[in-house]
Amino acid sequence: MELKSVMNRYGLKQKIFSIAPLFGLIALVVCFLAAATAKDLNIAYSMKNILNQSVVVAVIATGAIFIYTLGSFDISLGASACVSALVGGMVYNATGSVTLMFLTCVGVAVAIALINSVLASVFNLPVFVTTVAMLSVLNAVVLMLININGTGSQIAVPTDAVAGLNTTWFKLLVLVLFFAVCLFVFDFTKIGRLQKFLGGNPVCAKLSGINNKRLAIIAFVMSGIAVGLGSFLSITYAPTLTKNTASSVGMDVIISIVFGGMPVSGGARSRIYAAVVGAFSMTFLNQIMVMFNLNSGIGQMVKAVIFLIVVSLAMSNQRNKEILPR
Amino acid sequence: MERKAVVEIRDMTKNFGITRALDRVDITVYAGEICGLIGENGSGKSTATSIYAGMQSCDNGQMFFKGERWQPSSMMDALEHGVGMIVQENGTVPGITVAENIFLGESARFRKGPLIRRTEMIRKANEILKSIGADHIEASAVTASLDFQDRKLVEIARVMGKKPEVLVVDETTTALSQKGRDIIYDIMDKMKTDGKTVIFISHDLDEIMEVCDRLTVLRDGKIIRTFEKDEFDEEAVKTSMIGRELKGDYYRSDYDGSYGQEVVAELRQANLGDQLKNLSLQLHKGEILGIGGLSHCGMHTLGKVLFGAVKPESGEALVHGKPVRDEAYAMKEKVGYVAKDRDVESLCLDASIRDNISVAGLDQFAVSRFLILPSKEKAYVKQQVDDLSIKCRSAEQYVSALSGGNKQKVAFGKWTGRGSEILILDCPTRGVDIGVKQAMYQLMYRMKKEGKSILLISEEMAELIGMSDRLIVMKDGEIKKEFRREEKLSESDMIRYMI
Amino acid sequence: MKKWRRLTAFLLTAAMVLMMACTVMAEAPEMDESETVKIGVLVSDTTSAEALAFRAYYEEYIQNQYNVNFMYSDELKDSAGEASAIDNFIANNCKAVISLSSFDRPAQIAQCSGAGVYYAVATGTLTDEEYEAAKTNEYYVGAIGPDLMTEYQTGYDMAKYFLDEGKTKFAIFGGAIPYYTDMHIYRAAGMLAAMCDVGEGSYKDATGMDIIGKIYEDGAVETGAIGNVEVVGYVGGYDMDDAWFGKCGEMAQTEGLEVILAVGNGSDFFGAAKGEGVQIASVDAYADSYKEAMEAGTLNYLAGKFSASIGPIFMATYSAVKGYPIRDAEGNALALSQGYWVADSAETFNTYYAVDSSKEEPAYTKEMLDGLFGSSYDDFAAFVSAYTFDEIQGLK
Amino acid sequence: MKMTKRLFGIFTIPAAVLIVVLAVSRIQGVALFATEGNWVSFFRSVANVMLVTLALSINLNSGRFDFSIGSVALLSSVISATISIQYQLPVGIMLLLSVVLGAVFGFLSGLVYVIVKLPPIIVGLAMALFYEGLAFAVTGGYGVSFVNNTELVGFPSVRNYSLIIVAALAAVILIFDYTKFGYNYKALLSGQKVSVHIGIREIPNTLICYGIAGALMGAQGFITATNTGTIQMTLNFGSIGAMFAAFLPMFIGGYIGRYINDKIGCLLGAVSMGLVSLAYVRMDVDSSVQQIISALLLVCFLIFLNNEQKFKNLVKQGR
Repeated sequence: MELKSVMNRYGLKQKIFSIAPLFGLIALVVCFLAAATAKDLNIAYSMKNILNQSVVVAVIATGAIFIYTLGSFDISLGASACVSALVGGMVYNATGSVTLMFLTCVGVAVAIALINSVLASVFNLPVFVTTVAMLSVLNAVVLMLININGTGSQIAVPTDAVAGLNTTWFKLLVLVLFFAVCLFVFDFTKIGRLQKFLGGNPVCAKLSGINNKRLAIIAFVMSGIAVGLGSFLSITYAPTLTKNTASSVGMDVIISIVFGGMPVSGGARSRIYAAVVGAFSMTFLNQIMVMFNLNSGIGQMVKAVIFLIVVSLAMSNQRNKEILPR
Repeated sequence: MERKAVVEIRDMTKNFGITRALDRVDITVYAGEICGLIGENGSGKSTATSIYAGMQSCDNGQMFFKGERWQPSSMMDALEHGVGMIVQENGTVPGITVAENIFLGESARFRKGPLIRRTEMIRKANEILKSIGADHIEASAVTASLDFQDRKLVEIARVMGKKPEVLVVDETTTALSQKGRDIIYDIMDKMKTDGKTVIFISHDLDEIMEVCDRLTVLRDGKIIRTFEKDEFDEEAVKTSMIGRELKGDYYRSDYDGSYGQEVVAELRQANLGDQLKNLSLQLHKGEILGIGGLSHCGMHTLGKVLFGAVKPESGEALVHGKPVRDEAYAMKEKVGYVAKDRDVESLCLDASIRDNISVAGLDQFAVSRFLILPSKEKAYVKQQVDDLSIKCRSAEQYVSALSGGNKQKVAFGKWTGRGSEILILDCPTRGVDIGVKQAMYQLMYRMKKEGKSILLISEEMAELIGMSDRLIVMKDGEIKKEFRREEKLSESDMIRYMI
Repeated sequence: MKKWRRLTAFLLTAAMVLMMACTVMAEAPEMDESETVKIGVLVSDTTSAEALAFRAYYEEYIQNQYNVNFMYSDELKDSAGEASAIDNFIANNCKAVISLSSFDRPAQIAQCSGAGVYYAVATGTLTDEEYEAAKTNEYYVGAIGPDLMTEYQTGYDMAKYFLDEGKTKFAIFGGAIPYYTDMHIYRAAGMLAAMCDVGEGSYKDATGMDIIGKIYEDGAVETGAIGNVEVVGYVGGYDMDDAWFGKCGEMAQTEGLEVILAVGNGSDFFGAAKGEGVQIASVDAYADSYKEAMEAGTLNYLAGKFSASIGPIFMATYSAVKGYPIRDAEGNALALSQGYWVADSAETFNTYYAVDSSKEEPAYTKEMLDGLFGSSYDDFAAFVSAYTFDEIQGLK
Repeated sequence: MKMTKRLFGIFTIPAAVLIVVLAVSRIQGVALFATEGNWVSFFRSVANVMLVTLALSINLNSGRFDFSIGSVALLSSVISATISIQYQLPVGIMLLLSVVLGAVFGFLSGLVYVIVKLPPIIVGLAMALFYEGLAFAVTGGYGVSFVNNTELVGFPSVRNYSLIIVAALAAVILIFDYTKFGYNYKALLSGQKVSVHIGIREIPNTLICYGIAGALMGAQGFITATNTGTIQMTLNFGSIGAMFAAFLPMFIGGYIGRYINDKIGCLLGAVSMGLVSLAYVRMDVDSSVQQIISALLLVCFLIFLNNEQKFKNLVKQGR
């Protein structure tokens, strides 16, 4: 009898820790609201602002979860978003069609993702290092695109063309729809299930008849779609594109995913909502920093500390006491 | 004659999370004896000895060594003071040399100034290898290049180099050839005659009764009974191990040995390095085909080749007459494969029971083989959990929290659930307690009766003899002998062809 | 609909300006300092000497003199960063935004005016088209800074200075030319134009302002002879990897090189590596590191922005926030050019530096700026155009 | 192993790179080592790449991916330069300071890792943010400049860089191959669990690893700083870029390490990279072209490494 109650409690504990990042987000929201009241903030505007600042990372990170679930790591996402946006912008300027621009963004991003995954799976390369190489290729491509374009340092889509899409509702719609699709694929289809299993134990997955190459390619395609959507959203938000467009996205995605409680080793503990939770948590944290007008250096130090604390809490039930994690 | 107590464990308690691994255990071992510890998996025998040998600490209780309080801080510390242990799993580090393994963690012994003298270390290591009769191993070789048995010998050398007063041998002999076993038996004998102490852990009743002077049985973390040499009795020991009399059959009771005509799976002149040499065999419908041999005779590879997980260099693996392209194809042809290395190859430990069982069965319950409906999945998984009586809190529990036997049941559930017609079972009862073993043997038998085919690869000769319709003995990638099922078949008949 | 709105805006502005003109005539503008005004500052490169000097002037001088509170953006890398930062300012109830970031100025203006926040450009200018579109926007305060022609002239003057000394072998550091940063291209073009004039040659068959187009075509500067002077080396970009540092080192040590002309960061990248007798000229700010470089002779010529140069645009913004926008007769926003302080010796540098870095008595003091509050466009323009060191000191 | 096969394995890659680079520069009509400056910049990139490669591989070999090494270099050089300028210290002391501070910050990264017990990649990210922020805060964002400090900027020379290369290499070889720490390190590397059970203490060993990696990065930060005499600030993970350049030499080093001490492999990997860098300089290769060439080299070498057996089989069949 006693044992049973202990077991129940143990099961419960496991659950509570697994949603610690959600508590982290809630805590940040509370802190934000408290500070906002004290600092006389325009809260309504702020909410819109927070969505604006989270949505691109949230979308891309949600797609990237598929890669992370496999225990892989893609560092070229930001550069890929930049290339997609630039090509998309050029296509708009050539054709004047927003639809074509949208399709181009997604197409280019998916193509890049496919190259990454095919390279990695055909030649059995470690994914992370492949994406490091891809990162430097994409950076070069960005410089070349800007060169080809010949209009100076930027590729600008007319603001009027995309202003209609730069609205809260459109962004929410894209985020919610894409999240729903990912949630469905991740938790309710064979694809997501097998990916989680593959990430958890590739050897066993192979011996369970799972085709790791195909799943890796699907994961990359999902992330490619996300990058395409993200780059389209960033065009609508800031239609003047430069070599630095989306440059911080790559690292923001990694940080958000981890902040949202996703284990870096992937596997069965992967959660599709980690990306959204993490992206919004990071934005709320940033907003709190902004309100206190911290020196960038100190602000970044505070961010690092909070990041570590939240992630340690989230993962405190997964730790091996005996040996250090690798 | 007054016996001198060397090892004393008093009132030892150890918990792993919610599991009580040891419950107020008292053990005393004397000088000049070989004391056996026996019990089912998870009974606590390895836990108790590993605490004594400094591998982990206990929550409660006291230990004494030659009458003095004994609190080793690590295995190295324990070994330094005279207590050495040869562990069950692989206890060597692959990426370094044999000499470095022998002096693992004590390179400082060869320090001259701040630097380590490598040649001196190698010379000393070779000396030790020679002293235990393993001079075929070169101390400067990289350990990963040795086979399993030699790696075990390196481990033994590491312990024996320290000339311990107490030696703990934990299920070491199972995977060794006669030569390896002889080396260990010699060492144990020598220690005994020198008035030192040996604790021998095994699940092999015959072996343990042969070797030991005294025998202590553990069950569920408690000491059940200690048998003196003159009290040794197989049935009595077995009964105290499982706490009840085994009802019904353990293995199958018939000696019929018949099976269908139809060949469901076969290997044709398969070659793969030194693992398979022009090997052909056929598995028939309704047959339990046993394959035995030493750990590295190639039988484990054979299982993988038949499942399509490993490609032979030449020759082919066929199921229902068609070549097996890969695992997915094999599964489509209703082949299932339970791997030897359960925690790595059969299961994803960091996933739930549900995940593990349903991963191979998605094509069974997923709508259009794609869409997973939680209700359907739940029902599918529950069916397997119930059928195999897997003991768990819920199907959401992580597999890592289960006992060895229950883990293996999950691995079975993966394949039985999807109605596999051909099962390749590689060491299916390894590290599984007697109760579960019995259940599995009965399950295999039932499946045979249902017309399913089973390839039973095992290092345990008793179960091969007990279960197989046909029994093949392999050595060095070749088939050395084929036995038909008969009552008189004994382990020594097999061993002759294995070694 | 849109036209309608624009027209109304225009009419309203015009009416307001008229009214304003009337009130100005009627009574002197009054500075009501009862309420703290929050002003957001957009900075793209937060770590440059220039940006840090500007920040120090605002935070350590202006903020102590007026009831204002400056809010700084983080480092900005693209127009999305600008948009986010402005959103942050708006959410934090900033009344105005002063921008030192130039990825997408029209978008910045649109975003600010949409939220009813004043917007001003410091240390830069709008292009003609951009200005046309924004000049009557009620919330657009204006721009004060070196326009591109000033940049061109700065480069020209810099090269001319050395050419007049008889130097003939030059190397050019192109900074952000590979990324098509306009001001760097104009500065480099100015340098080359001076060489064409003095050396009596041409750069890729072009002279004068035509050189600008040539640089845009290549995204780089080509080395080679220009009449009887020669560009012996060129490096662009900020790759900061081994190969790039190798190129920098090699350029600084080119056989026969006399002068390195840098569009920015001159002594930073070349000071340590330069060969015997090589002089360095650069465009930047009056910062500590340049003081040392000047004194040590590592840097020989600096066209530098002075930190107080962003004082007038603050006052124009502050004035607008307080209800006294500074507009010309047609109601147009400010568009004023402002140049650099040029130091060619440690002595002049130190004189400039002492004033520039002072937090008690900076180049533009409160007294001087107060005079601009609610002033006329012309007075304001006259004040800004007298930007040289001597002129400013003369005002004191 | 036969001596010829060994020598072949050791020198194929650097020799091939040298030949290709020489051939290309001959075609282009430029001499690779035309001036003293070319030698200096070659030795600088060798030293730079070797230090980062060693620092990265020390932890990566043990499965610990540390993103913070770049920020350790930044922070330690910022502080050592500030102190050296303030007290007008000789350049040797500044180097020593950088190395010691690097070791301290590396050690601290490691300490956080062993305390929070999170995957190293996460800890590395957090520490990178933290150190970048700290360096920024310490200098008020201005960075450090000592262009005119002839003592400090007089450091770059073939002799000095060679001294650093030799000293660093000798130190790591000694520490990793001839000390108790080194023996335990190797044991933990390929048999973590077994080694811990035996009683090798993993935490101190890990801390020392982080400390050594930090010390190497301190030296690297020093080289970067004394090269130009300025240290530029960076935020938002700007410091991790340095690490990516170390992947290719690390893989090359690993390959060469089969035939000779792996640390010497790292040196030869760095030499190969130094040659490529110098070729970029001498032939004035555009930076986007550089990036693509480097990426292709990385991918091609990886493809070779991961499919070596297949290549060997192909060669065999070809015969």
